[in-house]
Amino acid sequence: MSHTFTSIRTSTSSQTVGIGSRLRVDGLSVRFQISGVAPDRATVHAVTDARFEVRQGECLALVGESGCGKSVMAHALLGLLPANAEVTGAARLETDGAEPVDLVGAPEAVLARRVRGRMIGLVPQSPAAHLTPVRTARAQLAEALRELGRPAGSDDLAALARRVGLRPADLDLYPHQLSGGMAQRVANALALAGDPWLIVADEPTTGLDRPLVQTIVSELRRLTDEGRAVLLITHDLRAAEQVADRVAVMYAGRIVSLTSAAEFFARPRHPYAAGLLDALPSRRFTPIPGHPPELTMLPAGCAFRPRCHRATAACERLPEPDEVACHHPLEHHVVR
Amino acid sequence: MLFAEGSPAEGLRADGITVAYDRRRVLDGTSLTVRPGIVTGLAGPSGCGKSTLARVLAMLLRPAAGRLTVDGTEVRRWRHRADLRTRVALIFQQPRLAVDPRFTLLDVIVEPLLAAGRPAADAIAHGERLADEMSLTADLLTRRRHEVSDGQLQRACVARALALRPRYVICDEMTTMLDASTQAHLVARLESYRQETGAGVLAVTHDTDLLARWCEAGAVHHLPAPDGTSLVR
Amino acid sequence: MTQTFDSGTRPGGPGRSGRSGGLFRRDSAFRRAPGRRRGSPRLAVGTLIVLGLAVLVVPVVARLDQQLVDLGAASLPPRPAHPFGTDEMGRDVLLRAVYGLRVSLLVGLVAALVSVTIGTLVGLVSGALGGIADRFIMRVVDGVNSIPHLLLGIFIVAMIKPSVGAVIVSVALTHWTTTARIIRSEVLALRSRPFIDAAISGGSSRLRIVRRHFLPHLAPHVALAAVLMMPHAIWHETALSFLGLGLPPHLASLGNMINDGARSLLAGNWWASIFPGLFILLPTLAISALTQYWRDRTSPRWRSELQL
Amino acid sequence: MSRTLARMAVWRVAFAVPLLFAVTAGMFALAKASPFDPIRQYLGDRAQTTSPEVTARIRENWGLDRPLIEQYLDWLGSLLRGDLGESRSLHRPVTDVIGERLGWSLLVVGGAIVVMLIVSLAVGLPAAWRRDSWLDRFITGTAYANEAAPVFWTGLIAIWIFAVQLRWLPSGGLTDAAATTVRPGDVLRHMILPVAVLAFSQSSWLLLFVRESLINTLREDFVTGARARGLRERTVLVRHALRSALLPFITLLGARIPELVTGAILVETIFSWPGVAGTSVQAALAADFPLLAALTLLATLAVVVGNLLADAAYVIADPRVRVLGVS
Repeated sequence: MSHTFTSIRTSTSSQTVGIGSRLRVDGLSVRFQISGVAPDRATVHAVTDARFEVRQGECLALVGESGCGKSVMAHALLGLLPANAEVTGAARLETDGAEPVDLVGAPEAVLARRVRGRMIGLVPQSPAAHLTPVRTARAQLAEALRELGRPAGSDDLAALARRVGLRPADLDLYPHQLSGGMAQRVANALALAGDPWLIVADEPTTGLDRPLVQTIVSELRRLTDEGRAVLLITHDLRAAEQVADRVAVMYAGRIVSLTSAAEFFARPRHPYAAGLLDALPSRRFTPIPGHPPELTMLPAGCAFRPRCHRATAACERLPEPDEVACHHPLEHHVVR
Repeated sequence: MLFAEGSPAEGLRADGITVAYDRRRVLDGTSLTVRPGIVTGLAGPSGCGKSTLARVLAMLLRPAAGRLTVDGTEVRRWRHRADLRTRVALIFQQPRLAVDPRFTLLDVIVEPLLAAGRPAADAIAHGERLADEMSLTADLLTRRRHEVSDGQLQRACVARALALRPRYVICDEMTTMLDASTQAHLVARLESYRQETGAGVLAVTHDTDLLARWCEAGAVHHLPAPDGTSLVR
Repeated sequence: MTQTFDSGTRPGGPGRSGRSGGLFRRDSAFRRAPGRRRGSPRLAVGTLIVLGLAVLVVPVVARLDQQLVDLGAASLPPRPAHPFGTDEMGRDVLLRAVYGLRVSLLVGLVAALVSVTIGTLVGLVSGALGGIADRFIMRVVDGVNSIPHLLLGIFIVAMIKPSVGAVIVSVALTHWTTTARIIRSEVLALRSRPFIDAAISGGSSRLRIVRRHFLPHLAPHVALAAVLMMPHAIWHETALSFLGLGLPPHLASLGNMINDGARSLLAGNWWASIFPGLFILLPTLAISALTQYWRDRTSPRWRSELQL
Repeated sequence: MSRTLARMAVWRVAFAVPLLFAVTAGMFALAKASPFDPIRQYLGDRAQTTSPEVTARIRENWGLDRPLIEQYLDWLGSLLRGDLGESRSLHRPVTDVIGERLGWSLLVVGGAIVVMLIVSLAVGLPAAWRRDSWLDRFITGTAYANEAAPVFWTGLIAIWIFAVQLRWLPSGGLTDAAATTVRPGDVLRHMILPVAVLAFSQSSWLLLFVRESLINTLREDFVTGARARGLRERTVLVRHALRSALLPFITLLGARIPELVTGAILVETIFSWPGVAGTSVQAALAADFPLLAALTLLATLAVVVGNLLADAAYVIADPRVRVLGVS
């Protein structure tokens, strides 16, 4: 019986009735200790007090300027951070009928045997670099399927290849022979090998041509419609617009706005979110003045204060973390 | 035109340019003109030779065949010996590779001025003005490459490119690695330079929205995919 | 954006939740600290200073008569009068070892400088010219490299009468290839960097580019090559002397001393061979420790590309 | 892939021929420039007594009075015909001298290579795996110390400990002094120390390389990629990290052959092992040009062949290089 990819919604493992599995991140913080620099600049506050949720059948886009700490989130969830990272807070995978798995405290063995590939599939940035250069795509795909306890016969591999838009013969190529698009598809196949219910896509569209971005975006949309949960981490707002159900905006390591996609793209209420959209060439194309702060020297209160034209004394205090973390959100900002 | 010396600006013309890297022909008889005073676009999938053409236009790469003329003068000598090379400025895609790791940001901006024989004090003052126009704060100017972000580094590279008031500025995927806000800022700065000096700008990118918003209507050239197969491959 | 931070961690990295460092602590290799700075160079610097002083001061204080033979005091084990004992000819091992070290350091220094100069010139020319010339020069370098160094050294010394000069020539002529290869690859790597194109486009002349970009980048590599070549040159000088092809036998050289000591070793008196060997080991170890520490500090500092 | 290998082999051979010519020409020129007069050296102490005419006649029938180029071509011609000439110090054909000694050298060097490989892998990998643990610091420390110690010194220490103090092993030679025939068991006992010392002196450099290579590979993106796919830690280490970490190991073995020959010369001298490498020292001491020239050529050939084999193995193992071929 070749491995057929039935949509998760209809497969028995998840009850269509219940809320299904979900990832709940609650107060997650990641700090890096670096040496060889002045003590006051020795701690990088990459992620501070992140709070969000991703449910099956939903796509949450985590957007922000590069350098705001969003890519660290992907590695933190899968426990792939180097040893000089300190992770605090909680990130729980909650599936019906099984006790939740807390990703932050989980030892390496649990992550390797129960979470990675089985519950969470990672679509990495620059996919060709994440494939072992001396082994063919077929060997790595077959190995992944076997380790995840799935049938790894040649027709299973062929089915998985066709599923992500690759010809079975392409699997016999080595990573350095794959074009940008093909490497992306192999990465998708590997992420789907264990049929995980949560897909984390880390900057899947960076550096790719427009038509290729289109295929990736529609693939992510299909994964969500199939009933998987998708966490899309990107700074490409146009791609996010076509696939996200909800949008979380990250600035200087904090989530400053978490709203529905419709509201984010049509009526952004956080000044920074509005600024991001205004900067797009397809919109006002006006830059946000100033620079993002250094993650080693974060200002007190709202980090966006130095660049915000609506800043008031109130902004000295950190705004309450709710839908829009701002003391004076915009009410009717129309984005042309 | 506000340029002090040289003939009137008639454009940076490349005719029938052919470049081959060990048996693989990257450019085959390509022609392109960067007209002064407007923004010309150059688009095409990765691997179609956009960057190679940009380096030929900047007189950094001698083509196997074809002609390049700068405001009517044909370019005969290339790289170090090309005497018109300061008239065309090239901004690279990866700022981190386009900056010497030992240079501070100020060194980067001031280097072309010093190379042109400008006295140090005068060059530094001019450099600081250029940095200020790119909203690079003073504390950033003393930092080296690994202590600043890509965005701040690219601002220094743009300041360096504009230091000698070039007539043509080629932006080779200048903002592909950067986020929307930095991109908007760099493009705004280049637009004010163009309006102020009437220089010609060539925007090389595969971002269709950026081309549509930044380039002159109808002035966008498309290079074919390298092996002519469908783009999606 | 890749905000690059220099990030070697402090020893014991705070990330660890206080687990004790058991013999084979079940801790995945992936979670280990990403590389730590080595200890401080005080010990290595101290060793070199002590040896340097000894080499400079002792010959002035205690004149050594190379020809003196005192069979009465032959092969005495280490004692207060002779900390390193005496050899089979009754000569004090410590005093001769210091003289031997002086010769070895001299030969090592000169041979290193000569070979590094030749190597740098060949590397610069090969890297700068590129193309066919580069490939030809590299073939020659591979050619010289495929002759085992010591054998070539032996051949050169055999053909010209063994002397300090012969040893220097043989060591220098066999060791320039490694430096040539390093300098050439650095030059080629540098030439292809976009910031060289940017300098050209910015109007810099070829000379200015060499002065502003190439020299500051190559200088540390040349210095490192010279420093690394010193112990290697000492090693070869002592090997040639040990084989009887280095310095003339009567001259105090670490290689000769170890060779002479070897005969009496079988009779159990080890000091005549072992102690001179230490005088080869210590400077070499100190130099390699220093270069290791220096390379940690100056090479593009260990950088954790935090994918923020 | 076989096309790449063939192309590389042809390229290497084509390169080896001019190299060997250059080496022979260089050696010949150096020999001619040498102050040693072969005639006087041949006559030894009889030189003072023989009349000038006799030495002139010897010089003539040795053909030493003919122009240099002619002598060189003559010597080269005989070389190509396999006639390596007569060893001046041993007064026997060079081919015999080498023939009877080459086997013993190959035995020691071969043994050393095997031991060197096993030791550097068995010790280098755990040092990288438990990086910065006390085990790693101990291994790296000894490796750096051993790297700094000259091999003849470590050899003498080995003799002093194992032969003189503990008397477990003979201190040198091929067989016991009294033995008349060459019994394998006896040779084996005599071989242990030379092989151990040679292997130990070479393995420290290799061990540090293996450790460094694995540490860098563990930081690569594809290792993170493999872990992210849910593979077990052991699978990631063996089938992903190790496979690409040990690749350059193959080429470097080829690059270490000159050091191996250097080590062999010293080890055979200390342990008075009747190998061909040790003989080069006697040939040098006696300024015996034919024997020394032949030995140098032999060593150079060994290195060229070694590099060819190493690069061929690399092309087979590394798919990235398979298409481009090693320059």
